[in-house]
Amino acid sequence: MLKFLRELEKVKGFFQLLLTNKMGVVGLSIFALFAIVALFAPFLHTVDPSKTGAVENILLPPCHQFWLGTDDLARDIWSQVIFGSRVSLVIGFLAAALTVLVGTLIGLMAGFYGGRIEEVLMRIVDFFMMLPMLPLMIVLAAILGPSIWNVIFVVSIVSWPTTARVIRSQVLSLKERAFVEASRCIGASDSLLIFGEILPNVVPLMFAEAVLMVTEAIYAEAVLAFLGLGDPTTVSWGMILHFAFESGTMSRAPWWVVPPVACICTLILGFTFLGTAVSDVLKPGYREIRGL
Amino acid sequence: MALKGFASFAIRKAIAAIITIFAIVCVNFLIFRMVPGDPIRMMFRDPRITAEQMQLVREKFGLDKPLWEQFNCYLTELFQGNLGISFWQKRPVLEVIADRIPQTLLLVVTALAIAVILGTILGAIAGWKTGTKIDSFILGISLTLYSVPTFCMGIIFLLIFAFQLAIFPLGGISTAASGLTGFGYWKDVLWHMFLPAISIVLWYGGEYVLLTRSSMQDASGQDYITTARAKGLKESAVLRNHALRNALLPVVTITGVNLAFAVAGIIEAETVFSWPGVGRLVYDAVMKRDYPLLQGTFLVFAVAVVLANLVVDLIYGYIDPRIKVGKSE
Amino acid sequence: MRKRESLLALIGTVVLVLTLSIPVMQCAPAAEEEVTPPPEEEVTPPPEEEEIQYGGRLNVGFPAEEGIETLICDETWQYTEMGCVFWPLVYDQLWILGPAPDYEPLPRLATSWETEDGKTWTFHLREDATFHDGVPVTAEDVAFTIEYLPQADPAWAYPDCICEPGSIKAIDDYTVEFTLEATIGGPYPAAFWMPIFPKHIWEPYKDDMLSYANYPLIGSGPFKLKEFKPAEYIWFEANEDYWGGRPYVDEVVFRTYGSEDALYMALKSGEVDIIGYSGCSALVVDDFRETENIEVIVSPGIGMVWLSFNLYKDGPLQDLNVRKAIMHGIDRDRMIDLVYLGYAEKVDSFMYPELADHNPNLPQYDYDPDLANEILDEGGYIDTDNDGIRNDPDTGENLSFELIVPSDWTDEVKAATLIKEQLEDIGIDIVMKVLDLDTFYEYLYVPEEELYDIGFGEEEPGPHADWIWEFGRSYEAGGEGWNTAYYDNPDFDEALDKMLAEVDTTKRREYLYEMQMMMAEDLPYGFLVRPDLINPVRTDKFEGYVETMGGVSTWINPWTYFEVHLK
Amino acid sequence: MKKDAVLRVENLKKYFPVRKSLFEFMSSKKEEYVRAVDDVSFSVQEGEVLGFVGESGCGKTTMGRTILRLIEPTSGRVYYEGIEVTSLDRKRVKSLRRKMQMIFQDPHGSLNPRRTVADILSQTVKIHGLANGKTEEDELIKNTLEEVELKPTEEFWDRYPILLSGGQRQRVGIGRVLILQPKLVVADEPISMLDVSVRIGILELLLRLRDKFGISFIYITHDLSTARYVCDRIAIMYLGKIIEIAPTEDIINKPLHPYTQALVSAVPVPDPTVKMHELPIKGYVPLIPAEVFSSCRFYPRCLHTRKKCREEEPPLIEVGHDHYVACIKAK
Repeated sequence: MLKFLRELEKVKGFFQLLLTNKMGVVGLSIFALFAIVALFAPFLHTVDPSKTGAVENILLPPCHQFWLGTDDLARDIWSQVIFGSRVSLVIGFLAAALTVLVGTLIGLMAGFYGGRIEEVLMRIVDFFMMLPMLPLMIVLAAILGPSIWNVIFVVSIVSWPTTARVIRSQVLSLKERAFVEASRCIGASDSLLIFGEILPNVVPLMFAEAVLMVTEAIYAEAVLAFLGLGDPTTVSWGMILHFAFESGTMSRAPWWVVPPVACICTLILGFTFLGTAVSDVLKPGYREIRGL
Repeated sequence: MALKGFASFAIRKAIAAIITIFAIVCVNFLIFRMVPGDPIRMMFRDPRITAEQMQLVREKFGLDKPLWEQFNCYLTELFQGNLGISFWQKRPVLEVIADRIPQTLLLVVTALAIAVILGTILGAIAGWKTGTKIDSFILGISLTLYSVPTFCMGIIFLLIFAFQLAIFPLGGISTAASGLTGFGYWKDVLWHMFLPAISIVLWYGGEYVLLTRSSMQDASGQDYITTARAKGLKESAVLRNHALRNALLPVVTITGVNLAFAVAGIIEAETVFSWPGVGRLVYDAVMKRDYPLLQGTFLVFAVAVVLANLVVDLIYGYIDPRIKVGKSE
Repeated sequence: MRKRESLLALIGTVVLVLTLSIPVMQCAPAAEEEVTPPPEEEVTPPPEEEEIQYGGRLNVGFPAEEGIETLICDETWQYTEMGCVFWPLVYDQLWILGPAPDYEPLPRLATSWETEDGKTWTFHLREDATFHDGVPVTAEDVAFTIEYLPQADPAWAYPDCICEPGSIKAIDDYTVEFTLEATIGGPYPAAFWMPIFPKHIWEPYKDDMLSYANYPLIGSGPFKLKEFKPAEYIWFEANEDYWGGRPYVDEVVFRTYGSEDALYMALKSGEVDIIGYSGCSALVVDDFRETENIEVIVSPGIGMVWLSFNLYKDGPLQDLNVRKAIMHGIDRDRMIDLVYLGYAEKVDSFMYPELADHNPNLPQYDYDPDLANEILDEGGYIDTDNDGIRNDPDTGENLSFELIVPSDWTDEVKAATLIKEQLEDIGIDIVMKVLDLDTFYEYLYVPEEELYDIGFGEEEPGPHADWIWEFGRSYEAGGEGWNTAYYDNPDFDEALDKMLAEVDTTKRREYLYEMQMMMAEDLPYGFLVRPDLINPVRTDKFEGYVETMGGVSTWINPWTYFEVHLK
Repeated sequence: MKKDAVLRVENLKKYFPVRKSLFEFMSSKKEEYVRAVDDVSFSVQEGEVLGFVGESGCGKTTMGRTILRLIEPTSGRVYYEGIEVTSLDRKRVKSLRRKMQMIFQDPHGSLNPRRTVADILSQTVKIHGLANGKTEEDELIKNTLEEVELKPTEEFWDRYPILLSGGQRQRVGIGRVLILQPKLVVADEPISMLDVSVRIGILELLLRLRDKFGISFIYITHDLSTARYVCDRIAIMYLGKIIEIAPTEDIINKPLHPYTQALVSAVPVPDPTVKMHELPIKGYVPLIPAEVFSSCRFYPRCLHTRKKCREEEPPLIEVGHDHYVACIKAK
């Protein structure tokens, strides 16, 4: 663990390590691809994805003008998919950030203070972990109404306990480490101990958790949108699928269905690979096995 | 001493479960009081419902009382097994849910059983041969499958096998009004179950592969495996008698929990294949904003998860004495 | 046009029935003969009886969300597609709407009826009708149903069904009399669209009819329930003992499909013969046209689509000119082309254009963005902050409106997208809010809660369209409920009351013209389109599908099920 | 007593409750404790090095932490230059930290792996506001690094602990303490985890700091031989109690308690046939020492037991100049 932490000193070092892992390479490339696509969406032969087109362009199969064909309002599916990647990535990252933030905070508090605070916090965590995820998300999304912010909120509400639990157990072992006591002995306050001493040491773990949460969030957005709980005015992959499923032309217009499905799966796969790679790299002795 | 230890452990776990269930009940009650809008108005889509009629219904459902009293009432009813009346179906929620449970169990249990068997075998092979080509192949495949949302998988299957090739039915649990009975009927059900089951199997199978693989890796590094190998046992015997046996423990745990979670997790599959189970019921309840039903299904799911966890904990505690000594940190 | 003539024919029939109250249609034992429209009608006349072959199973597909889960007699019998098609097969009504184009009232359980003043009604029942359990249908059953069904659920409480308490009397076994709270004039008798329940089964549940599971389903209609699997299918078989003779098909199966795609695939493969209600999306018409053994029947729609402007809410929408500008800013031709692929027509009133009661002189709000801009400029709605959206001269706020539409109405969601796009061009911002159906109605039905600015409206007035005018009755005149625009015009209320009570057809029409004009001028509702019903039907096994407005199978058209038969 | 003591400890006790299961809780058994530190009293003079020697588990580390209020004592008092430490509130404890410090056993663990050497030292400076401005802070750190012989300082300045050797890390640990200019330092086995080759260097450093800055040390160890090397006085601890305390030479040359005698006899001598760390005593350190509360703690392992040893706990009594023993045999 220590040896690995040594490597993590610099993010660069970590990424170098990640790049020695095949899955890490694949995951990172997939992510980079989508990130570039999302960033440069307006330059990628796209039109306003919500703009309806001419009547004669309804449900066109892929052609020169419409690379992935059109939907039932003659909207360009290529553009929708490109812009949809923004929604998925934004939801993925914001939800992961929020989740990890809340989870880490709770985990830090519970792990560091112990005693009654821990007892209460961990009971809450246990309670949340007992709740069935998808139904809870569905119920909350139904109650809160459709918007991507609600999706982010819902995903975070449902996922933070896992992070809290992981972080807590890490904190439990960290706080027993001598440097924490040494720092306390010097006279460091609790907040300095938590945020100055312990937090930097759970950052890699947070990173690993965040990667996992991104997949969860992308998945959740897609499912909720597909089930009709997304925001129909936001172009997201799940929403494209939802419209395709509702239109009754899925079987006639596979070009409407396949691209969003492919994108959802690829992006989730990318993050799953990345997550597996990160946790592989996190394993103590990884470098030794690899002979690095 | 051993029994006493286990009994104490069991009681502690049971009390924790009861507290959790109670908390779920409370949250469940409160969440549905946060619902925007007037539930009574939602109950009747007709706009001509008068204020008096609404008041009557409100009284009937106890919605005119203060929150605390409503909660009290809710608890009392709950103890009597009454989860309220579905807005949409106008009959007891419990009855509505109970009608759907057998179909869901049929699908889930079948799919999960296949997933466990396939996943464990492949995972064991991958874990045993860590680092080889077979391992990379199995791992790659299962990670990929694990990344494909069930509903995406379902849609693709539906498109290919039901719509394009027309070799599987378009959805549902059986051929409508077939009049089939006995063996013929079950054959028909199996035929309908194939696609939804496969899309669940592929997803959960991936999870089991990953799980078995990693616990297999842990197990194969343990001393007893080395010892067994050193004793000159055949690889296959070591695998079967020692490594696999120990690697299966987490599989058992996760299966118990999955069984409960899967009931919820197959919402996607049931929706895509219009399988008339609890998952589809949740979807319908959402679409129809049938809050009592939604509340009921949610409670049933949550309690199922808690109970499954409890059972798994107890079995685990009984099998593995370390858990008892270790207690809850 | 043909419409006029057929309307005259209809009026003629009604007048005949009302004034003479001669049991004209009671003599023949085979009802099919009686209800057969005159031969000059477009509907294919069924061949002579000896040619018609009995047997076969008609499979009917519905989308899953329109299927019924229970047989309880609640609003699902009216508001779901399967619900409103299934019960007229199992239950007889006193009278039913005849097929197109006359939609005349045809005797069913009642052989004749009479009223002096439009309030007190007497119905004479036929004596040979029995319920599926063999018990004869009597006046007691009718009285029981009329008394208790409207109480059970507001969905059943139409003005022509609400009686004065204690006025319902079974005079003898086959005569029933009741007094309505409201006067019913016009060509149609009271107690429309009401199943007659067997009293001997329902009596214990009379105070809460929604609490009865209604299984086994016992009615007196031409079909009997054979098997019901919630969320899967309803299986009917022909009632051999039906007073009018059994229907031609042996069985009818209503089954549900999880997606539109699945439904269309089922039709293509022959798994179902017709789609139960709303037909298919215009997107797949060509596909079906090319498919062997499938005929695509395009009928004028029964549903009307409009915008409800919330006039309760303070703001620029209260300005008639803004509403006019909005209507001029919407390109309905493009909407019809893009959303409905041409399968729709423009409408300007609650009244179907082909009916004689439709006022042909209503002001038209055609697409004219220049005019719209001009109106808004004149009204002082200028874009003062240069964000592309006009501002309210009084408050300085953006001219931005929330448009609510239910997610279930896929075509209207598309139309809303288009409206948003088009109104942008005249500097009006539309915020689309897509809601689930129940929340949508919950918002729409209480304009005074100000939960929307503009709401989509879609109703099926049907040929017997008196109830639709309640959408304009002011709150002060007791119009709470349907009046989703919060329209408030005492003249309209007066005309409406007069129209309802008027027996004379010409006078009624005058009032109706007046009401339509008022609405068109005041614009509480902005009428948009009437989408066609596209019915692909399989022709390999059956023939004799009956077409009316709204297609081959709707709540006003059980005729297909009565008439369809093997080839 | 002679000079004013820098530190005075009176009847210090630290008991840890034993966790009970639900069943035991319901059967309302009496609370049980592990008596980690049980009624310890002593004092430390200015510039003195007082050694605490005992087997692991005897409570010496707990005692060290309790004195510094890293652990709250169960009862008893600790005075630092006459100020009662045990009743100070948190704020005052912080100011006390400038005067009383600790050096930790594990040089690998006691430095945060995510901080550089300068960062670690500057943290101390910042917490206590020892410097005005960056330059003064850097100056202070530079001096301190030189003081602990991490030279040239630039070479160590930006290094992470992972890139330092064990000895260098321990020097950083000492520097972190030294920068505060403390009066009393508890050194908790500061060399036990270091390579033998660098141990003496650290000990020399400690002694040099004592001489230069007049710092008093409490030197905690399980190894009597290093204690002998640095300590002025040595206290022998057994199961939470001091059983013998005397100037170093007295302990080594004329140990009175049977346990001390055993320890002394185990000090390595240049004879390869004598095994190290093998105490010539029987038995083991009891896990939960409840059974020995009313008797001499060493009783179960003692080779010279008498009946009385079982019946009462012998008090710590002075038997020679500054030489205290808790054994009835020593009278």
